[in-house]
Amino acid sequence: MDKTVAALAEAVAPIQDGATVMIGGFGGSGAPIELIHALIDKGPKDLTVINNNAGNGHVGIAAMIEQGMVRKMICSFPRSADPKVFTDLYLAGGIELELVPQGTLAERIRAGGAGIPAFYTPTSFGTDLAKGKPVAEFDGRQYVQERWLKADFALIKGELGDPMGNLTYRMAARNFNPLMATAAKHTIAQVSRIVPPGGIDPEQVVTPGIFVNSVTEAAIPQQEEILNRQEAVYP
Amino acid sequence: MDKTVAALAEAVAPIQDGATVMIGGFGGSGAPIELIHALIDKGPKDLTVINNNAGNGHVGIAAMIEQGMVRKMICSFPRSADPKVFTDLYLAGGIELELVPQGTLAERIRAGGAGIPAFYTPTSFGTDLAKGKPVAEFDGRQYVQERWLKADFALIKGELGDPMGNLTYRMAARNFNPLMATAAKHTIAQVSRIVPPGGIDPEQVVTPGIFVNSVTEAAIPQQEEILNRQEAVYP
Amino acid sequence: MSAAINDIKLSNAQIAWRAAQDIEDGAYVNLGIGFPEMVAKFQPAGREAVFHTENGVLGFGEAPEAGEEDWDLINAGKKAITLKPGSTFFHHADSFAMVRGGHLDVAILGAYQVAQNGDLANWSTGKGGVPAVGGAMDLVHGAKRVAVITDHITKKGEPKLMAACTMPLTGVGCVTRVYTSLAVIDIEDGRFVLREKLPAIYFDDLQAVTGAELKVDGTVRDLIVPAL
Amino acid sequence: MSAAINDIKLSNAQIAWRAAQDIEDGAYVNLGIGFPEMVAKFQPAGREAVFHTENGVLGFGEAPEAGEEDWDLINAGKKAITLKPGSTFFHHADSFAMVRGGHLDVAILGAYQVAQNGDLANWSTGKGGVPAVGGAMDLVHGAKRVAVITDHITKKGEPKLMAACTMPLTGVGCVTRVYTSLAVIDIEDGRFVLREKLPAIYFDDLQAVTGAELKVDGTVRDLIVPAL
Repeated sequence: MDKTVAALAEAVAPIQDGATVMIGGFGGSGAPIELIHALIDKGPKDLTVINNNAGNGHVGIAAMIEQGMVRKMICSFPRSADPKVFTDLYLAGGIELELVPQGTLAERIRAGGAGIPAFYTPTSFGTDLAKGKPVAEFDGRQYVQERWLKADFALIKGELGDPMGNLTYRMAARNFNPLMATAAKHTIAQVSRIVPPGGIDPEQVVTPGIFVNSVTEAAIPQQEEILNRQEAVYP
Repeated sequence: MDKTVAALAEAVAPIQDGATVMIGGFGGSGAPIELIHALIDKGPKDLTVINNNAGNGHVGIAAMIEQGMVRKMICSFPRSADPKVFTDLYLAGGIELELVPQGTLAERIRAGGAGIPAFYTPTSFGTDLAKGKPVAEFDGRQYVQERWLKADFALIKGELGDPMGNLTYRMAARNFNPLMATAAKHTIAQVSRIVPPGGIDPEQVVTPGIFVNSVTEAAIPQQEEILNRQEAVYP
Repeated sequence: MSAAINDIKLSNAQIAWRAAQDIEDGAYVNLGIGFPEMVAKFQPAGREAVFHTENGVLGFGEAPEAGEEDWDLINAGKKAITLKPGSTFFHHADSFAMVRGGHLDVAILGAYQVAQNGDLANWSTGKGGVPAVGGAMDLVHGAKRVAVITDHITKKGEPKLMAACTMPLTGVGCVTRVYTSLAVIDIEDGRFVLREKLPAIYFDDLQAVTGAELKVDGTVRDLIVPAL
Repeated sequence: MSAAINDIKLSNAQIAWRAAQDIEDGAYVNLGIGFPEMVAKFQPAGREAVFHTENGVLGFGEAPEAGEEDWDLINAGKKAITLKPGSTFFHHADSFAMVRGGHLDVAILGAYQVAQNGDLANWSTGKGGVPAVGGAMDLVHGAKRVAVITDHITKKGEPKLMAACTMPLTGVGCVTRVYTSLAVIDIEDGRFVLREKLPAIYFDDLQAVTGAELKVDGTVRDLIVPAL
């Protein structure tokens, strides 16, 4: 079994117009910048993008939006230090937004990966974000029913990867990445280093390879935070 | 912060009659034999025990049952190489059984720890084990509603532990242990070795200390499988 | 006729061998406890499946030598296993996320009864005793392909392939292929469709020991397996 | 009167200091983005809380020196942090399992408005623009104790402690204590109960800038904080 793919372009090649794409990361931490930029090079349109945020500056997801690739964002916090690209387009009515509480977003993605079509959460009960959703009482407390969230593709960023697709993550860059890996039909990982099978201690694997379709090495990955401090623009 | 407790007896001291106790392990792998035997020494009665199985031979959970401590088992597979203690008592009407599919058992425990009071699963739909449970259709498929499972105490077995309560597990001994750690009001861990804070790489911690109340060292833990091959009996 | 069937029918090893031929290289596979575990031994040369055991291991290998067991490293049948390079450990909720979330390619299970609509009964005879279900009810609703391996008839000569199961169900409409001691049968649109049968058995005789109509849709191939 | 209040009221640092005094040694604490983050600086000597950030770190420490940032190691406000011995990483679902599952002892959040029944509004002014909620709606239904730190009144002098919130809610009946620039107020049985107030403000003046009745139940202590 060898899930490694030599080129970023090859890794993102299956992503077509209209796809729903989960993209890992919380702000810049764990954001698969190289995969996102490879996807911008390919240029599919009309995408639904699931991420905690809605981009920052003019790289990564912000650059995807700026290139007109994104029809809809599903996220919890579309504000950031410099969210101008999303903000301007949103206020102009050029992009849809589904706002989801952060823990509910994480749990919906986890449910998508785990075959749980719906679950109940106390989060958002009695708020505008629960409007139209079923509610139910359990043990005297009110809960909101939330549905699973799945995607056609997930773009994720790991630290180590092996040909089986096993992955580790670096510090808080873990965030949504392991969840999204489970919830997409096709999961594409970029890693800082590909090691041979057995090169990751079986107890230290965070994402087992069963959830991963392809692994590409991006040896010294870019950090969105640093790119934005350099006022980088992609492409 | 120091959650270490010197003696097994001290660790299990809070467990009183009538408590619901989750016990980690799948068969003997990951079974906290030393904690179970310390609990037998204390001898609380009328317990509800949650474990994948219902004991084997005359040690561990089987010994708890044999000592008349268990009112009810919640488990997926109360059969084993030598489940005579449970079997005899069950067939004599001396112990209750709530049978739960294994994946549903795991997910109910996870839900208990994660604040999810109910969820839907395809598992058991149309079977005797779904009788009396609400069903619902999502995307054209039928699902059964299952409730969270919580406990007063969890007895779990780790490999390394630190004074913050951070834990790792050894190989497949992980199984239900990390889930149960999250779903009990009071989680008691035995570990093979206590290391100082920082002695476990933050990325390799499987159970963060927030889920653990006390950690006791049982340096060379016993294996149920080996005890049973030796036809051991406790006490 | 039962006697004749017992003379020609496949052994469990041969049934397992036949099931193994349909497992693709790189497939993620869960094998039920007991007889289905034999399938792992018969992977065709050049193919390597990744085996999942619901107690939290992916990519395990064969049993260790006697005396070399590590009892922290077991499968769902509580038998000692070994690791292969690239194996991983995970907890039970993640393990059943793999199962329920549709990430396994194949699950192969034993059966008491299989119905023509894909219903499976394999966890309880319904006759009392201590009930035990394990992961079977999860597995039948998780894997992309749920296959059954089984003797075609019971020891008493009664059909195990039924119009409708009479024993308590494990899952509804979940089985897609049955490998029996006499035949390979797909379940399509609520019907048994015969794909392969032993050359030594006539269709009518096979039908006679099957509890529901065997549909034929295209060629029925000979079921040929090595001596095992 | 507003002018006088601005002369005597506590600074944000002083409000954060007061909130910090109620955090027990070893407590697991989540601090909201921005102003609430200041609470971490004012832990009493001899007490050490364990701080949780919802993006997946438990037990983090102070900000690194400028130039020493590792941008894989950030908090929910996307600021660089450092690790303390015994810290751990986990993914977002596990992180919010900690939150939603009731494992945090305290969450301290900012507020636009708090109602006497414990309702909180802190995520949207309801006036358009880009809405953003983050983890606030999860935090208010998770921690064992949900406290708010806030100016007692808005910049325009309007009450932030209300009979009922007029802005979109973050959570229903979730807040149990409010630390303001003038007072410490508990929420009990749908009422504001005054626990502490600045010695320099009369009860009636405090009531005048509070949007619902302040109940007194036992001693109202002086709210005394150090110069910060």
